[in-house]
Amino acid sequence: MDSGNIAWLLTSASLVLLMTPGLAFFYGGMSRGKSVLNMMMMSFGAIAVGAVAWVLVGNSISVGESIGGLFGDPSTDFLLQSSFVSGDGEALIATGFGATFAIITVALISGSVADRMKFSAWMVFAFVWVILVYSPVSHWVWGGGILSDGGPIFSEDWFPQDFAGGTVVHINAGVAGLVLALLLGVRKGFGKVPMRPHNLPFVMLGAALLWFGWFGFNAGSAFAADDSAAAAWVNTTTAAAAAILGWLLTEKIRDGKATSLGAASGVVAGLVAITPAAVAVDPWGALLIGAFAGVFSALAVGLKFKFGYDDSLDVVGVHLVAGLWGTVAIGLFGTTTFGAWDGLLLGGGLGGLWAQIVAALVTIVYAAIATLIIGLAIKYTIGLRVSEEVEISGIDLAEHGETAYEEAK
Amino acid sequence: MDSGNIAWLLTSASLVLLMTPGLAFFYGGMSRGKSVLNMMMMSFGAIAVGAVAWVLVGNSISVGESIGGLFGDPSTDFLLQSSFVSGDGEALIATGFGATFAIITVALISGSVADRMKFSAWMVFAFVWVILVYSPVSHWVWGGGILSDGGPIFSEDWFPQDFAGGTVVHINAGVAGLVLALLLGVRKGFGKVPMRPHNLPFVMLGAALLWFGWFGFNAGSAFAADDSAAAAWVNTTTAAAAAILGWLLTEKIRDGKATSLGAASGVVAGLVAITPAAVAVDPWGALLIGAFAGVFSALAVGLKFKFGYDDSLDVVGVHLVAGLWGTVAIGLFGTTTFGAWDGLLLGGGLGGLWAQIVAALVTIVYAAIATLIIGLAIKYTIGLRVSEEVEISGIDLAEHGETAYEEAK
Amino acid sequence: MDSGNIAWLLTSASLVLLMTPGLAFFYGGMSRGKSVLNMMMMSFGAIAVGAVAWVLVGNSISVGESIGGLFGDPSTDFLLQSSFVSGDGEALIATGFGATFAIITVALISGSVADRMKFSAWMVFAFVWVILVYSPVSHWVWGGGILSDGGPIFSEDWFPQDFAGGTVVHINAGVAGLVLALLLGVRKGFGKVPMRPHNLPFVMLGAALLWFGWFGFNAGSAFAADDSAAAAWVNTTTAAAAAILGWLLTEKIRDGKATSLGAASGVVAGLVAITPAAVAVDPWGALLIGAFAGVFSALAVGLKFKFGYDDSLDVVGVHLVAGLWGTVAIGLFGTTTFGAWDGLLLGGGLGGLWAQIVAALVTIVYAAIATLIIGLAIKYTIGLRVSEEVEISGIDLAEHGETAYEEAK
Amino acid sequence: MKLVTAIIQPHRTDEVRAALEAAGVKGVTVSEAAGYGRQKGHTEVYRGAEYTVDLVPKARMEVLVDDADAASVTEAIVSAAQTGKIGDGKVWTVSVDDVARVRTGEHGSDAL
Amino acid sequence: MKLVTAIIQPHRTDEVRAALEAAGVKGVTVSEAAGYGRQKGHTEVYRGAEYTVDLVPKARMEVLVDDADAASVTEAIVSAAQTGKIGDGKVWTVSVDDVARVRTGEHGSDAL
Amino acid sequence: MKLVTAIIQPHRTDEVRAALEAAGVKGVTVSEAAGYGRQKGHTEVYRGAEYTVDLVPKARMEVLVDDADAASVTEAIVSAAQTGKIGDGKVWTVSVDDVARVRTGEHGSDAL
Ligand SMILES: Nc1ncnc2c1ncn2[C@@H]1O[C@H](COP(=O)(O)OP(=O)(O)O)[C@@H](O)[C@H]1O
Ligand SMILES: Nc1ncnc2c1ncn2[C@@H]1O[C@H](COP(=O)(O)OP(=O)(O)O)[C@@H](O)[C@H]1O
Ligand SMILES: Nc1ncnc2c1ncn2[C@@H]1O[C@H](COP(=O)(O)OP(=O)(O)O)[C@@H](O)[C@H]1O
Repeated sequence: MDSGNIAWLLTSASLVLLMTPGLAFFYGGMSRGKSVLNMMMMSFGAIAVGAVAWVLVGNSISVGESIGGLFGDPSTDFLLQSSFVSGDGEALIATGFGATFAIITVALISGSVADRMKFSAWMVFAFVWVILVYSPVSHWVWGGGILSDGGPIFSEDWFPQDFAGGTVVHINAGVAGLVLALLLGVRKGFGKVPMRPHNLPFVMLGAALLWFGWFGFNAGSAFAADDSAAAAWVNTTTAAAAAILGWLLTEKIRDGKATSLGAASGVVAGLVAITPAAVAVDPWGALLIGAFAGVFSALAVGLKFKFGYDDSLDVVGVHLVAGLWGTVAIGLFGTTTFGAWDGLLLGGGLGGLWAQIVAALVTIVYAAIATLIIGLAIKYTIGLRVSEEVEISGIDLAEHGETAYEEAK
Repeated sequence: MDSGNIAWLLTSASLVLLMTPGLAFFYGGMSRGKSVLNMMMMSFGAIAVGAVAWVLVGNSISVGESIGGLFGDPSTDFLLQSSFVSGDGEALIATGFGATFAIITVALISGSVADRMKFSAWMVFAFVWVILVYSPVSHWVWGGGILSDGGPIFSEDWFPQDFAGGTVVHINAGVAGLVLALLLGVRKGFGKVPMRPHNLPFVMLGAALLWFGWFGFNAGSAFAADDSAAAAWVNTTTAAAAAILGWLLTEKIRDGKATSLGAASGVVAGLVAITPAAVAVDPWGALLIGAFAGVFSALAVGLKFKFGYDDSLDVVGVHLVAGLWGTVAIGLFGTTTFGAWDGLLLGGGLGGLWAQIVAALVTIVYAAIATLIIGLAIKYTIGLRVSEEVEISGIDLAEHGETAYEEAK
Repeated sequence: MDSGNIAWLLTSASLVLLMTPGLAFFYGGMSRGKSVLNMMMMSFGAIAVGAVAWVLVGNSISVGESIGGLFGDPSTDFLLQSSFVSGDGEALIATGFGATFAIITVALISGSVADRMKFSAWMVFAFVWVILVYSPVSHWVWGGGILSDGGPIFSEDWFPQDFAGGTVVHINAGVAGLVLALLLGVRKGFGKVPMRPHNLPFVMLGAALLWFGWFGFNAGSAFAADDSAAAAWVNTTTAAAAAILGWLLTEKIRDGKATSLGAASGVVAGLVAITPAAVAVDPWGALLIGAFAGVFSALAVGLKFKFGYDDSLDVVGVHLVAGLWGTVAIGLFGTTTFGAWDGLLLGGGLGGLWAQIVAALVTIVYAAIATLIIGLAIKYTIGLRVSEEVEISGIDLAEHGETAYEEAK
Repeated sequence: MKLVTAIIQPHRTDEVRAALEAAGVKGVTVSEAAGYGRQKGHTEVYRGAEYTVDLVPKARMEVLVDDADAASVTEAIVSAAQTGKIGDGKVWTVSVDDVARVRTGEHGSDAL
Repeated sequence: MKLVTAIIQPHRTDEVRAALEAAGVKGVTVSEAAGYGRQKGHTEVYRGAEYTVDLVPKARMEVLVDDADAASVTEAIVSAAQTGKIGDGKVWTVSVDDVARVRTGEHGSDAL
Repeated sequence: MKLVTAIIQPHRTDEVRAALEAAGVKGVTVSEAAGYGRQKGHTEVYRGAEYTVDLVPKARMEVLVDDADAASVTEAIVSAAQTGKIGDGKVWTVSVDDVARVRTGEHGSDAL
């Protein structure tokens, strides 16, 4: 037991837990005033069911004894009994740290279903998705499963690097968001009515809390207060700052104005992209990954209008696109200072790039199919979507019996 | 000196300090738009006078040389002179950690006096209450006083467990809130006019900051970055998540709708209940303590309308009720993995349950009498309550010369 | 490598990064509803260009090989290449910690230019100012430059103490704010129209996040989780609490009412004043420094109306005045418990006071001249100020194409 | 029919609504406004500076009534809203050509 | 000229605006209001307590029209805003002495 | 007496208030509104998508005046609010049957 490592893991887990309320503000501010509470409740609901699902079986499925590299035995650590009784602080706080990852990942999905998903359907979806999608995928990548370095697909030299969750978290959630958005259909007025953010300072607050929490997410993924953690911290900040600039410049050139929504989204895009690469690249790599993440996502958020899927708050445009870019970029800029192998541009050849692409594809395919099945099952039992009347008059009042703001009187 | 422990205590003390502004938002969002600033000023005022009172004599009264097990000698560490000159980092930051506990405890009380207490009366009350109520009670429980394991009331085997403040913080503040609410009387329109929260996102923000800070509160109460701290972290998250579900299900069944105010209140109820029990129970105990805390508090917040006391923002329904539940529940679910003795359901017998109940009762009686005396003294000198005209037109403008929001122009 | 120290530095750097979004709310809440986004974008923009400038050359200029005590060689650690390749965690996270200081310092300046500065001009200004003003001054004081104890001006016994940035951060930013405000001129309606804060809860939120982050700022400046860090934590809290009381009492006596804006500003004034002195004084010194910082700044914020400079959000009244007071107060209250020499009131003589005053003056002169040159260069190239029409109809819409809040519908 | 519009102190809204109900009025529309009249010129001190604040928040209430009730409704509002202090507000009456109830499409007095 | 004022359910605003455009109306002014009429007396449960909520949010729309169009515009609004439920609102018409367009200073019908 | 209502650009409020004071008007009521007229159809780009924004924020000002002053007050408002751009707004006048001052209960011109 190293008290410094435990101190940093306690701090990191606390920081990552804070990310989900941060997301509630990031998404809640972006939504309309009549659906902000529902948006926030999807995040708070994700915390509630995510934590309970994780404590019950999620942690076991993720890091328990592997069954064919596909998932951990759910009985290994049911209700964290074995972790707890062992009394080992580092193992215990690691289960807590894991819970916060499961929570934020499923919460991210809620951005694509704004204004129109039944709250009960969301709660069921989140609980099931953590168990059937998040936990197994995290087992593949971090629990010694099929996408790990010891796994069946990859060689000793070339295997996927995903330091803090490019595949497990962002590609996974991005694909799930796309599938749910397609299942739910577009909102009334989509592409015609502006649906502007009702409270941009809340979006900024959300972005700030996300960034702050992301230090726990990325630097905490070193599972120690060591050199790697420090490197992850520096790269994280560099990439996020560069992504703000990338996004704002893209807007300035295209639309003539740099928006605050762009700055907040740029923060998130940069953080997403550097997540898998946090220790795999040097600061110049982080600078490029961040800057291009800002540019790519700024361009990608417009696609939904072209293709007609209502990814309301840009889960696809930000998390899927920047998650893919960051995952693939390790294949280009990877270096062995703190990373596992050199990328293409550092003379390492194509092996890394290939491993990264394969890991991304496997995640995409599984997330799409599994989310589709869960979504369809809910659609044909309790139903996914609220009535049109509820959508127009506001989901907050209909589903939660509340409006966000009362007049001062 | 262990740098890991100091790192965690520095972090924990910072986290707990943040809880009081978090409370300002939790309470401020719940209040009406014309009294949100006053509500927040009671928290910020508590920080100011609480810290000064603690640095002057509170810390000495709490952990100074015991005078008959009742309180520490106030001169022991006046102005922290001896702690500071000793130059011992762990002792020094522990005094800071203690200050943040005194601050949040007195700030909690302000929820019961919303919209109608003179700001000057509040500032005097907070200063005196920290010195005469919080500091002695914390001496009894944590400073080797009458409610400690070495104290006069309890045996070597059976003594009260209060890891992070079920009695000292929540029962204490809950009782004080009830007494002050009774002294002040009900607000104009109480029970007739809705008085709905004016800004529910602020309530969510407050709950999020409280939860985040509570990691310092509970896991920091291990006073080290060790196995106990990790156990406290995991139990804290488990209980809070379960309490959200408990509260929301209660609402869904009773009123047909799960509210965001319920989710936010559920977070707090769960955290309150697990506070004394953070290391005394296993995760399944935490799950049950949390879930029932949500149910009990969701039912209890309606009582004020039945009995006619205007506990405006539910200090009694949440802190007193969940604080009592958590304190007593150790007597049921307590286990020796990290705790001191086994509870009733683990075959430990009734000894623990008895110790918990006695500690709760002693705290209730003292808090009630001492708060009553302080409150009456203020009532008959500078007065407790603002005029009816101020209450109707808004306490923010009358007491602070401000309104919270200005039109955009 | 000490994992406890790295854990605390990782935490501290994260905390200080959070201060700038905190500032965005502190300033944004104070501004009018039509310019809150621009206000916040100046902070987020400062994060973006500040981090990039620091990673590129700022860190080298600050702590690189000294060129005549004036600045570090910018090539020493270009793009953090040498820090990164060395792989030393403590050095690496120290560069990140440094970045967060550069960011917040330049962001502080934005308070004096509210409602009227071109966003492009701000971005250029911030980038250049970090490189040409912040980085060299931090080299003088903390990088072994001319204001360090080994420097050419001071003796072995008497040299300036600036633990966390009284000169480098607050006096520096305060003077720069004054110069920019003079260059830009007053806003339409200055001194006649109220221009009250549009959202005081946001101001409180900002103050809370600033305080929370300031623990990283002050206690993190020990660069270790040790006794000094603990002392800095305790003094920081004591001074901030005392400053709230100082400010509120001043208001109560002068205007009859204690305002929430006063409480929030008092927090910041107290934190500013204790920044240089965090370990140089004992708690009683911290109490006095804080209390007087509150009084002095409460009086100073009215000066702009007398002298006619539009320091819109009181960068001068709070940061320059309290920064000067804290810097000079070490000369009075300094003690060697954790500090370097005894101040005048502890029998140390005038040497310390003299060193503090000289350091402050050098900083003032350089910051004024360098900021003036940068400001003039921008004024006569891309221009500093938006048109009057934009100022009246709102800078948010004109410069960012957004309004902060949309009606609920 | 007549439309009676009242600009009153916001904290008198409840009293005025009660008075209207007592007077048998069946509906009211309320909105926010700000204004000045004799109340103009009030100065306040904030953060060490003195300002003239001229727009004071008010509540606007609108009541559609039959011609015969206009005078008594005006009196009811005036007496309920009165505090005797400057800024108490104004009540004015305008003739209405036609009123329609949206729910049923009825017109005239039946629509009130 | 006439001023037609409508108090309607907020979620019918888009439909009413479309109906007005179809009716050839060239401009509209919209604002927020709250009100009660027959809708009064609806109770709700919140946090374990029961309340009577009497002011329900409404949208106010004002349209200046020529005398000849007042009736048809009223009908257009009524049919677009109608849901048949209590709380659908009211539409009333008032005679206007004069209208001026600020941009040009024109008066009368030309200013519409 | 007359009620003069003006819908103007929000950033002209101060100028209009100054003009009203210069014209000897003793009180004004101000509120928020939004509207469209000729200004309709303006498109904007946000987050990569193009939208038609039709409701533009406006300020509403209401002034009660004696019959004789209605025309001059209208002109004062028009000239103070004019920028010459589309969206400048409208000013209209309605006859008022009665005005009461709440504070004193006075009626008619004395109540202005
Ligand atoms: N001539 C007016 N036209 C329109 N509104 C007015 C006029 N005079 C007063 N008001 C409204 O009535 C409110 C109260 O008026 P005020 O003159 O302050 O009170 P009093 O009538 O008691 O002198 C003002 O805030 C304003 O909204
Ligand atoms: N007499 C009235 N005067 C002014 N506004 C009214 C009046 N009656 C109703 N209203 C407005 O119309 C809205 C709907 O009226 P309501 O009576 O509920 O519907 P209905 O006409 O279908 O019975 C109310 O909320 C209120 O704003
Ligand atoms: N017919 C109308 N009825 C009610 N309000 C109108 C009407 N036409 C215009 N307005 C109001 O006047 C504002 C400005 O009108 P607009 O037609 O854009 O300017 P202009 O009169 O210069 O063409 C609109 O936003 C709307 O609030």
